[in-house]
Amino acid sequence: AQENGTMRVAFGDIPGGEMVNFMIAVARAEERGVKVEVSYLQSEDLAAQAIVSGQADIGVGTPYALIQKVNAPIRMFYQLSMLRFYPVVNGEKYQTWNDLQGADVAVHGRGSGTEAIMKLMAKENGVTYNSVSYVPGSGVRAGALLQGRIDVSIVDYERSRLLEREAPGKFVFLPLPEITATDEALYANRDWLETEQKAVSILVEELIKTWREINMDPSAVATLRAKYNVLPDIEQIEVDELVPAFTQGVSIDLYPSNGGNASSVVEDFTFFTSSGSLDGVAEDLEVEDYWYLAPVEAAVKKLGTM
Amino acid sequence: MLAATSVTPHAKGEKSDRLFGMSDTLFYRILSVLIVFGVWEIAGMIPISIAFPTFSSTMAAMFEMIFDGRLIYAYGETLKPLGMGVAISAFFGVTIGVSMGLNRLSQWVWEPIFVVLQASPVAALIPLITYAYGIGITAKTVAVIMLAAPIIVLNTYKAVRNANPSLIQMCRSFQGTRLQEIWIVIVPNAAPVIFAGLRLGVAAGFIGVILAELLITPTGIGDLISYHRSIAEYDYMYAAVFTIIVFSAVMVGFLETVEIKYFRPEKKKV
Amino acid sequence: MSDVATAAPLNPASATPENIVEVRNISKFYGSVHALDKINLSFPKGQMTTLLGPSGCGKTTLLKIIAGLLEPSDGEVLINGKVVNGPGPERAFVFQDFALLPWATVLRNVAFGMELAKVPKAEREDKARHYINEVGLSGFEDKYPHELSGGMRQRVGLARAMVVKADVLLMDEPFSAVDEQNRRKFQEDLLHLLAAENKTVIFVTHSIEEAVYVSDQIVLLSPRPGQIHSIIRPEISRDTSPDDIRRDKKYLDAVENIWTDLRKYLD
Amino acid sequence: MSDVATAAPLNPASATPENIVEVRNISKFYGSVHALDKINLSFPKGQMTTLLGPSGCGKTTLLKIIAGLLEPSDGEVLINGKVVNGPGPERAFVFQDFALLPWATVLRNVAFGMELAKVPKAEREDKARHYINEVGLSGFEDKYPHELSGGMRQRVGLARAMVVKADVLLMDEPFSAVDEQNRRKFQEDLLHLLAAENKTVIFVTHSIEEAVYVSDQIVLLSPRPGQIHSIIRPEISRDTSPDDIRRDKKYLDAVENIWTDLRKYLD
Amino acid sequence: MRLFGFQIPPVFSLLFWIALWEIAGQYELAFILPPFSDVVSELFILIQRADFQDAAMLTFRAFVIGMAISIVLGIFIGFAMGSSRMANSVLGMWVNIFASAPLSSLVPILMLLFGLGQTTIIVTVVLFSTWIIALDTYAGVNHISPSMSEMGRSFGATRRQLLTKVLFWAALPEILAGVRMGLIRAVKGIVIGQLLVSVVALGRLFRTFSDNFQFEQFWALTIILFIFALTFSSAIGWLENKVEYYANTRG
Ligand SMILES: Nc1ncnc2c1ncn2[C@@H]1O[C@H](COP(=O)(O)OP(=O)(O)OP(=O)(O)O)[C@@H](O)[C@H]1O
Ligand SMILES: Nc1ncnc2c1ncn2[C@@H]1O[C@H](COP(=O)(O)OP(=O)(O)OP(=O)(O)O)[C@@H](O)[C@H]1O
Ligand SMILES: [Mg+2]
Ligand SMILES: [Mg+2]
Repeated sequence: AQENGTMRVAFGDIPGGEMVNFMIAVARAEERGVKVEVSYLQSEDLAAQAIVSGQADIGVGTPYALIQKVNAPIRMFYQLSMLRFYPVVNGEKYQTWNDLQGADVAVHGRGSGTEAIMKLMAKENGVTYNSVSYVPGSGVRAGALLQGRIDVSIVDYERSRLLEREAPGKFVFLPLPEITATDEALYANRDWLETEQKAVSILVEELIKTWREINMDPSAVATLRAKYNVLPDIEQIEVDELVPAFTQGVSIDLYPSNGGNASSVVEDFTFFTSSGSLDGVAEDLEVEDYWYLAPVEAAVKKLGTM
Repeated sequence: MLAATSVTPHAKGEKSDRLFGMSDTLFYRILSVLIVFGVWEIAGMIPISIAFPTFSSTMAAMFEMIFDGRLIYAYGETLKPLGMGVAISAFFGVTIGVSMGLNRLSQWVWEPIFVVLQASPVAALIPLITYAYGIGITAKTVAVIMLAAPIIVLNTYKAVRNANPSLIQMCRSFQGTRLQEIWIVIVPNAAPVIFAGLRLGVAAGFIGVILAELLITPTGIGDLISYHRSIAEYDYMYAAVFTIIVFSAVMVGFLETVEIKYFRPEKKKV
Repeated sequence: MSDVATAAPLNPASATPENIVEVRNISKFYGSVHALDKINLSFPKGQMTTLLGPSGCGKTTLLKIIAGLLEPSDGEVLINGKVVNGPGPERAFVFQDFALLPWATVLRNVAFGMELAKVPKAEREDKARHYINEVGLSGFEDKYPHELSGGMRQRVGLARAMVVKADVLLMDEPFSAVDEQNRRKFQEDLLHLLAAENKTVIFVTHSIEEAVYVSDQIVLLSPRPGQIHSIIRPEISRDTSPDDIRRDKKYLDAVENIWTDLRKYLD
Repeated sequence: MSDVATAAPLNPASATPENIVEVRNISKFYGSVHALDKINLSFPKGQMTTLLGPSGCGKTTLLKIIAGLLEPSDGEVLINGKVVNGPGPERAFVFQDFALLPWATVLRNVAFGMELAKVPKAEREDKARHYINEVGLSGFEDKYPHELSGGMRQRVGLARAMVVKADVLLMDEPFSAVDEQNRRKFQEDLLHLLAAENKTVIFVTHSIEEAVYVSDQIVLLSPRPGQIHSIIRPEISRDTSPDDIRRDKKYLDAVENIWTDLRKYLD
Repeated sequence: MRLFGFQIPPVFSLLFWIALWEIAGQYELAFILPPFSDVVSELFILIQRADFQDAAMLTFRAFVIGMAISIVLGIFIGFAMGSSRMANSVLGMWVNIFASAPLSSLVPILMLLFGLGQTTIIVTVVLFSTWIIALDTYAGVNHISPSMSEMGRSFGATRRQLLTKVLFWAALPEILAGVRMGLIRAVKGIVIGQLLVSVVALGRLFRTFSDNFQFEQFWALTIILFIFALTFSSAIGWLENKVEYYANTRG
């Protein structure tokens, strides 16, 4: 294949089943001549640091706060997944949001959507937590909940079902208002996005195609993984869970089909300002200060909106 | 019956010169510090990376954090598990170490396990601690103990084992009891090495607590590091890391002073 | 050579009252190393006996067995006619490497035996001061061992042994870490000091001159396994000046005889 | 006491051919410590000179200045009438602590000076074997220093110094780490060995007997800052047996005189 | 330790601990402690995994390079400190600070300066091990009796000969002790670095195993690291003993 540029992707988490869809798109982009190097760092903020310092090109996450604070010209450019999370507490200790005064809370990562949700709900219910700890991975948090190591956390849909299955009645899921916001997006240096236009547009196109394929038929994730030999080393337990997990994800619209647009960004502004992750009023924030939508707009134009 | 004159100790080394009103070694030390900080400042100004702040902004951030109380609060948080862990390791470590030095059975049971723990990267086990001790202060204390205890035990053991045999025989020749032998001769004789072990233990425990704060739950100084990293305030992050290095150097020096003050009066005059 | 009695231990079995220390049939093995072989010896009360012999012949071993610091493999040690096992208040040891507590002042070091015996502080320091003065170290009470020269340190070791009023002083090469000139001075001082105290002294040395100069009785040991080669009583009059002693024919004869005996063991 | 010449350096200025080493007006300061003060000395060719004095008087310092291992603060050293700075092949040093390479065999240690001078291996080992034999160590060529006794180690040190054929041997208390009996033997052997080689020897010791026994000329130094107190030539005939020398009146007188001089400096 | 008149070597106490572990595992006394036998069988599976082998090779290569650099650098600094008062007071200050400082806190910064590749691991190794090698080398040089170098000089040794034929060998026992400690520290440093930053797969494996409650694999990985550290340090310990044998006559 011809040379279409290089990109270095830094994840803030260890490779696992939930990355399979992304890695399929990467594999397809590689077929089209984009060289991709992936590294997995210990935490999201380390990955962000790697992007800021130029050690990697593309990061995964929602670095709104980071972009607002630092003058580094970081921009998000692709919406990977929506914020669909379920706050859960140990029923023996807590029942409602109001009980959480002084509780110890575990969320995914610093500045993550999970933290934003828990902060927002604390604000709305007038409670303050004793501490917030960062335990990456819904699976890990669910495990810790089952082990009784933590009492308050927030997990994804798949794990919320798991908790009900493993310990029926033990956990209470707290109510949440309707939230439409990005959970994870791809971001990169703006200059880099402009110079590596070709590679970026190939990646974005393949992402959209893959996402759509999976949304049509979640079991495709298994066949595609086999076809492209994606993440061959992940543990067998995760492989077994792959199709059920994606089926559940698709059922709650976890994977946007169009990769984000101006109006989804405005929804993000509303949510992240009210949670306190972003300073200021949502109306005053400019889309182009946070997102670089050109590649995704071009791709959607080419592939058609869904 | 003897006209006694005091003995002059052999003064070693070349004569020392003076530069700008201070001893030349002090002058060159300060110069080397200035060079290091200067290089840091310049590297930050180029900058070699957006995530690499200058020395001056790091210092500004540090003083800001000192004066608004954040650093002091953070150290308060960090020192809790560290202090507890070191105290526990010191107490049990010295006890086990002394018993290993005095008793063959105790030595047989403990020595290999502590040698293994000392030579291996126990830090790898820190993520497991959460499963056994949760995410609170207990887990962090355990992390400190895991890293600090082996070195304290082994140093104490070696110190007791190598206690000067002629001092022990001297004590026995004056019909000292076994207890007197241990407390008046063996332990003070071993004190410098035991203290060296404690110093190393504190340094290792410090690593333990910071790892725990970065890996288990961010509190104290580890929280300052990861928080400021997450919002890309790298000067604050560097300031936090910088204080760790300074703090540990100060602490080790402090322990040395305590040791000399209370356990080895003869060194005071040197 | 009338004064050199060859071999045959003195009063091998009878525990006559004048022999304060008796060693009966002592043997010692270190694992498979045979250090001492059936040693029988008597040490007359109030006299100075020297153990002399080539390196490694078991002098230190014998002395420590008498001190009760080592267990003999066979045989027994009698003090005042009674069998003893282990150290006792009748014996005090002066160590080759001084064995001073580096973290204690001269005063505390000298009083250390009494500290172990729980003698009240004021009393033991009083006594210690007396002997510190006797060995010529007054003014150094508050110094630490590392501030003293080798000779001065050994004086501290000597004072510490004297102050507990033991009848028997055991000294293992007490001067070997002291330089020659101080050693010579120390020998003279030691004789002077002991003259007033009526102590029994058992002394290990490598120096033939030293042995002949200070001893009433010299025990020559043969190489490993240590056995008694001969016992020599120089019978030098100690009333004359040190220099006259060193010119005394008996002194010179004894030195020459011992040297003739010992030089064949050298490597 | 006819043989004791008091003070006044021998031939202070003239570099007569028979004085192989001359020391002129040497002073040495260690920082503010004044170790040596205006030393003038001559060392006659083929003779043995001993430096004697209380501890710390600067004997080692003086010897190392002659060896070129230390810079004097003032003054100069002449070898065969020429001023030297630094070590040279005419001088070889024997060290108090032997300074053997613990990782090298006796053979390599003895040949070490030639190894540094890049003498071919076969040649230097040949020469080394000769001197190993001379000092009585044949059979020990392949042993390591730690397998030898102190006396044997110093013989290795001596052989290493002899093998480089230097005219002047400098020895700093070569016997102080050797036990008394071996030391006595070694002294006798040394005299015997040197008799055949016509070496000039400068020797530091603390032992008055040793100094008188081995030396043609004894330089007594006074305490710090080291100055020449007196120079003594015992003039003992060395043709008689060692034991006769030790009974010689000249020998005994010299020892007594020196002791009278030195004991006032002791602590 | 003797029992019924038999000498029981110290390593056997490890077997005793392992037996305790096996029992605790079999009776499921602690869920983080699976039976030792399961861990061992998992160990053999683990070492055949491709991702483990890749990570191990990468880490090992970086480790060897890093150690080589820090040995050279440490010995150089140690000799500099031992031969000049000025170097001693200036370098000594830095070496002492770095030798006792909690350097793990610097690891995230290293990643920033040296990237996400092998370089960072090499730098980590160098950073963790150089100082102790320097300190021990310095102690070794200081320990050499001055008469050793005077001996060399009196035989007309050049500076170079003095260093290569005398001083280096005389300080070798301490240098080796320093290398052994540096090595242990470097292994610890790599593991800590991996845990904090996880640039290569080793740290990733640790995370995966502990996140998925795969404690058999977790312990197997830990034991592999332990064995690695112990093997290396005892290999150097053996060398050290050989050298001690020549050197044990020194005062
Ligand atoms: N703890 C020990 N274990 C094994 N062998 C020993 C021990 N102590 C001494 N020996 C051996 O026993 C013999 C006698 O030793 P000892 O120390 O009594 O000799 P010594 O006459 O005092 O020698 P020196 O004159 O060198 O002091 C020596 O050969 C020595 O090697
Ligand atoms: N490197 C040094 N720095 C400072 N002072 C020194 C140094 N070397 C020696 N001195 C001092 O210089 C004086 C002479 O020392 P030197 O070693 O020459 O004496 P010495 O006569 O050989 O003593 P000894 O009989 O104890 O061997 C001593 O007072 C000593 O303290
Ligand atoms: Mg002995
Ligand atoms: Mg000297």
